[in-house]
Amino acid sequence: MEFVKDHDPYPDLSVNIGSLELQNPVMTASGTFGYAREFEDLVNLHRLGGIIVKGISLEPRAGNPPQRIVETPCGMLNAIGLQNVGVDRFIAEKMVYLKGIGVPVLVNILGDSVEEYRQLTERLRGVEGIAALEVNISCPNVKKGGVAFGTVPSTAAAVTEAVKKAADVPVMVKLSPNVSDIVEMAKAVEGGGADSISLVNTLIGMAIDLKRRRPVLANVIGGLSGPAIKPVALRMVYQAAAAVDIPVVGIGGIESAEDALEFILAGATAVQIGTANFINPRVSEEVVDGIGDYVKANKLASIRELIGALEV
Amino acid sequence: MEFVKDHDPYPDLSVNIGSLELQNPVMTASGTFGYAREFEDLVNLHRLGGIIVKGISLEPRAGNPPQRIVETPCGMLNAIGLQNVGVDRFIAEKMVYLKGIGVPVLVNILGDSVEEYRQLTERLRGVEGIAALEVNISCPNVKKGGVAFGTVPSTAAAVTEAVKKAADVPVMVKLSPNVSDIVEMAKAVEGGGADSISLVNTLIGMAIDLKRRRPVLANVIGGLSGPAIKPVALRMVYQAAAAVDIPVVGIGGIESAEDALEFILAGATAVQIGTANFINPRVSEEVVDGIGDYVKANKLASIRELIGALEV
Amino acid sequence: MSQHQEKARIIRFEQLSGLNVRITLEAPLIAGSAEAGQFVMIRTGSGQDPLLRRPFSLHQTSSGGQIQIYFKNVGRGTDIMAHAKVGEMLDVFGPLGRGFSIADDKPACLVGGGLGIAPMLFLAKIISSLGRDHSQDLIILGGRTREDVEPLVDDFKQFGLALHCATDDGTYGIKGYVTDILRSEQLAENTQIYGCGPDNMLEVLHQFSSSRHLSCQVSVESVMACGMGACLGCNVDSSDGDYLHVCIDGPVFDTGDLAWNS
Amino acid sequence: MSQHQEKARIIRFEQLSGLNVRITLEAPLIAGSAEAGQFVMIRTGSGQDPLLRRPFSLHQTSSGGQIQIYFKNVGRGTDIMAHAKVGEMLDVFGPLGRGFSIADDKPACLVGGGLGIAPMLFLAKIISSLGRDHSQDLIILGGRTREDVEPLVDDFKQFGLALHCATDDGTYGIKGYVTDILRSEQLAENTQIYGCGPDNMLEVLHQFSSSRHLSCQVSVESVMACGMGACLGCNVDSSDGDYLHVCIDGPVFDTGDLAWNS
Ligand SMILES: Cc1cc2nc3c(=O)[nH]c(=O)nc-3n(C[C@H](O)[C@H](O)[C@H](O)COP(=O)(O)OP(=O)(O)OC[C@H]3O[C@@H](n4cnc5c(N)ncnc54)[C@H](O)[C@@H]3O)c2cc1C
Ligand SMILES: Cc1cc2nc3c(=O)[nH]c(=O)nc-3n(C[C@H](O)[C@H](O)[C@H](O)COP(=O)(O)OP(=O)(O)OC[C@H]3O[C@@H](n4cnc5c(N)ncnc54)[C@H](O)[C@@H]3O)c2cc1C
Ligand SMILES: Cc1cc2nc3c(=O)[nH]c(=O)nc-3n(C[C@H](O)[C@H](O)[C@H](O)COP(=O)(O)O)c2cc1C
Ligand SMILES: Cc1cc2nc3c(=O)[nH]c(=O)nc-3n(C[C@H](O)[C@H](O)[C@H](O)COP(=O)(O)O)c2cc1C
Ligand code: FES
Ligand code: FES
Repeated sequence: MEFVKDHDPYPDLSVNIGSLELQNPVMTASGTFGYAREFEDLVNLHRLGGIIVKGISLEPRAGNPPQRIVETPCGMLNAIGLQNVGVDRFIAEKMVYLKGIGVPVLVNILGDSVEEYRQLTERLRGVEGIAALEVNISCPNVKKGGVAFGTVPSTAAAVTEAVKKAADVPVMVKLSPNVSDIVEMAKAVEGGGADSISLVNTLIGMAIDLKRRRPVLANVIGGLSGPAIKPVALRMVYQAAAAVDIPVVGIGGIESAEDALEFILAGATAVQIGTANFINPRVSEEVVDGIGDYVKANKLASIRELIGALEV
Repeated sequence: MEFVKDHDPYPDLSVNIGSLELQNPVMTASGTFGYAREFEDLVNLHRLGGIIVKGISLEPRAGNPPQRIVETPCGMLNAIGLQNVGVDRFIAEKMVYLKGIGVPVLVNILGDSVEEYRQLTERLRGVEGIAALEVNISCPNVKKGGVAFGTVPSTAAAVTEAVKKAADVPVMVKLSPNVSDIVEMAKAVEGGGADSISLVNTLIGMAIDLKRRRPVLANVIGGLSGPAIKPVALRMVYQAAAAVDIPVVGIGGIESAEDALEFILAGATAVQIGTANFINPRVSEEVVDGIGDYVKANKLASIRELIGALEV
Repeated sequence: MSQHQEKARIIRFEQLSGLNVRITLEAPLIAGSAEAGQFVMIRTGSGQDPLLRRPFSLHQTSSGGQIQIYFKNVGRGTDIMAHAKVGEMLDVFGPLGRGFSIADDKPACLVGGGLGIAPMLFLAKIISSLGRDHSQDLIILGGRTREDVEPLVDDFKQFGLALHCATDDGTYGIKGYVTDILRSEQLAENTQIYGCGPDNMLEVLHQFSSSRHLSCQVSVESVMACGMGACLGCNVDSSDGDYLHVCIDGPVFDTGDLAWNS
Repeated sequence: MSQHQEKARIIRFEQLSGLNVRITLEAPLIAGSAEAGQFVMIRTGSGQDPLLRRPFSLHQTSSGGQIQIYFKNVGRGTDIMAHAKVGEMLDVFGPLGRGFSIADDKPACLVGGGLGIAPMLFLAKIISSLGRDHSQDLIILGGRTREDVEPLVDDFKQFGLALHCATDDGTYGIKGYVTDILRSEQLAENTQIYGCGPDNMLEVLHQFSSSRHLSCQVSVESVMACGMGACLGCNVDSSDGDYLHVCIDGPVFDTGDLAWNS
């Protein structure tokens, strides 16, 4: 393997998510890679397929009180509460560095109403260095009593439409796994004009501190991520990819090149790595290497041959 | 602790699930404890709170082809395909042993149509030794194109009503976690007349064999169980218990007395242990002991003090 | 068929080759009730991942209350076990399943390939202790290379039965497959064949034995969760189009009862 | 502040008491750039459970490229580490966070309680090497019982600073709390207090120092996922009603910057 690795031409790992071109299918997931700079000592950032930054809202958000995270079997729950600096400071303070990395930067956006999503998108129009928007619809819809946008097809479609109309870059909509029918949701956002879909966001879970007889998280419930959710994520990616014509990006418990390749077989054009960044800060680059090795070892002309190539 | 354990009167662990009285809140989950006899060498079956047998259908079912199970991070996927001997052989061959154990036996039932559930319930009427029915609604509704009964509130309610009308024992309805809104489902089956609710059944997941580029399971998708799903199960039990007036039974990733107590704090009147039976066949009895120790160590008058006692 | 769950102390650890390990455990209840061809389910670690127990054939049992397993480090669970140390405890559950049904007065031909050698040692001991003429009995062991076979040969020799070996690369015994030896031997007409090994070897055994109208029992594998008939996860296709469950109907089956459709 | 991810070999393993362990690791990049009060994130096992790294203060670093951590076996992760063996590798990531900011010319009072003693050794070395008079410097160590304190005393003595010890049960040093010693000492007016230990001890330190208008820096804990500012999971309440993040804004804070509302 070493011999092949050293002397062969670099394998073709490039993929297109609609009009968004990535040099390889490995991105870092929102909320798990900070604003990328945190990782500059450890990862050759320019080798990644794309970077998705922490979710941004119109106004700064302080997030939830502590305790915000707790480990669970092969996973973790987080209730960060969407803490972020707000779109203005994001543009002023973070984009300068991000646009210099040289890989597509996707800005993850969130809001409490369709109107907020729209305004946020407007605010990000024309900002240099933004390759695409990723719309987080796993947020409570305050107008509809706090039911998440991402669990009701019509509101998910409405958010998508509003963002798409206002955006000057491709729009990726990030689906919630907390739904009865992921296919229905995928079709709804496709219908709303999404250029691509990413999934999954976290599963809603809870942990209890038996000694104190209280929830561990101040927010009571939180989002489950990590290897524990991989089987659910893989199933949903497989179902969604079969149901829509737009590209699908797989997320959920990816820790290795093998995991990433499984999502690609299931129909994902690209993947995002989340929780694994905490455990192995170098993981994203290692997954790029691993996918490259696989493409060479299996003599594929391109990683694209593998997308949806699962034999069922 | 040993001293207390040896000499104190046995703690009051009894709970009532509606009219169903259990000597303690620990039951074994359907499909994970065979027909109980498999465990007689290892567990003092008469010490359990209740035994729930493998799901029974009107006609025998062969189940899915191999491979049916695969391990996942802190969990497993199964696609047994509801293999069972059918209700007639179940009554003739299995009930004789089961009714002699001396603890409540709950019969888990499943069907492809409301009518099938009804017929099955009729068939089980008057059969000696059945303490209650547990209705598995995570089954495909063949009349509605295979969408599971358990993901549509109206069909879940319809199954509940049909079973309740035909049954001569209490009816527990077992909810699927693969829904957008567990509260809506819980209320729907409460409205349909359920005497109690148990949750969760398995989360739908998938595993891929990268070498063969095929799904690991012949059935492609399967049900995720084990510690990995515990945070999701705990959250759903907490939400459902807060929303309905009938008793709730907690299921999902329970491996220890601590796990069981967390579900009880979250609002469960009793719990069911599933996958853990495979890993430690003695686990159900050990959980009974552990809950007893906890009740004594914390000087509770009864385990019932703890039901829903979570401070939020 | 009573089953036992024991915390078994590791009293001997043998690294028989690069990846193959033999562990001797103190498990008196299991040792006392086991039959050749039965298996145990072992919890490889103490945590929740890997979650499930792993099945291993009983390689040997001793009247002193010991059991042996012989396994290959192929993945997460066996890797943990391959790093166990003498004195540590393993949670072992068994004996499980239906073992070989010994055809008392038929000449026996034992065929073990690769890790399929594991249950054959237990069986060889039982066969050799039958009070009958052993001149027609035969043991055939095979593997990919020398280290898969040689470390076990002395243990088999002690029973005094005829022993032949084969390796794929010819580094030990003849170069070829166990089934090549089988074909070259003059087997008595009523020979009972007992086999364990990779699927393709078992299939050749089945074809060979059915073409000669010999009875053949083989121990097969499947993924297992419970090992005791509770999960129904371990099914294999039977010859009559139905399913059999390896953990309770097997792991040893007459080859005629199984579907061979690879 | 550059960070490094190193596979660090365990070169020494010291069981300092029943549950307290000190491990010396070869981690030259981390050792070369660490400051007192900083911490490392360690992967306790190789599998997916426990999933997250665990944070540990740097107890000592050597010019020879070694780092030490001193920890207590309190749960799943530390239990795995407490069973590590010399020669094994640990995946270590650091140095992380903001350490103590050394007030060069103020008399220093170091207070370590329980496992909070860990970062104080590193700090004591730095303080003792400052080219100034050390007669007013003071180290106070405390713990529940003898074995929490005594095994570490010699290491602290080497720096020649005044050293006082307290244990809850009086089995070593005075019977009482570190804060009892603190109150009984005549501290110079401009003394800089540095503390690490259980929350209630830190709160008393804060009250003591603010009542005397002394500056006090403490190292605090919180649950962490990333240790590097990426997850935003490690927040604590700040005195101005906002949040601070232990891994990047701390773990060392001026006590005045934190909310003490227990
Ligand atoms: C009845 C029976 C007896 C067996 N006896 C022996 C024996 O004596 N010696 C021996 O070395 N092996 C034996 N095996 C196989 C052994 O169980 C597997 O090698 C072991 O489970 C692999 O575990 P792992 O965690 O190391 O591998 P994993 O990391 O789980 O997987 C590695 C590979 O092993 C396969 N595998 C995983 N789990 C099982 C399973 N439960 N059953 C079969 N294959 C599996 C996987 O498909 C994969 O290809 C036996 C299997 C059965 C069913
Ligand atoms: C900056 C920092 C420096 C630390 N330095 C040291 C040190 O030098 N020596 C030492 O012994 N300990 C130190 N700790 C605490 C140490 O990280 C925890 O003891 C360890 O994470 C427990 O892991 P576990 O898997 O053994 O426990 P678990 O089984 O995870 O939990 C056992 C107990 O430890 C608590 N705990 C779990 N994870 C953390 C965490 N990430 N941070 C704090 N508490 C936790 C839990 O709430 C629980 O009460 C430090 C913590 C921080 C934040
Ligand atoms: C600490 C943390 C913070 C997260 N923040 C966001 C966020 O701001 N926006 C978003 O869309 N997803 C967020 N996520 C979800 C991840 O992007 C990802 O969808 C999820 O964690 C599943 O992937 P994983 O299992 O690889 O972590 C967050 C996840 C974690 C663990
Ligand atoms: C192998 C297997 C078979 C199962 N069969 C059934 C079944 O027949 N009917 C049913 O309602 N649930 C069935 N279940 C679901 C369990 O009863 C339980 O709801 C689920 O496994 C979650 O609990 P656990 O995490 O403790 O296993 C099965 C689960 C497993 C693992
Ligand atoms: S392994 Fe569970 S039934 Fe065979
Ligand atoms: S631990 Fe992740 S931001 Fe502090």
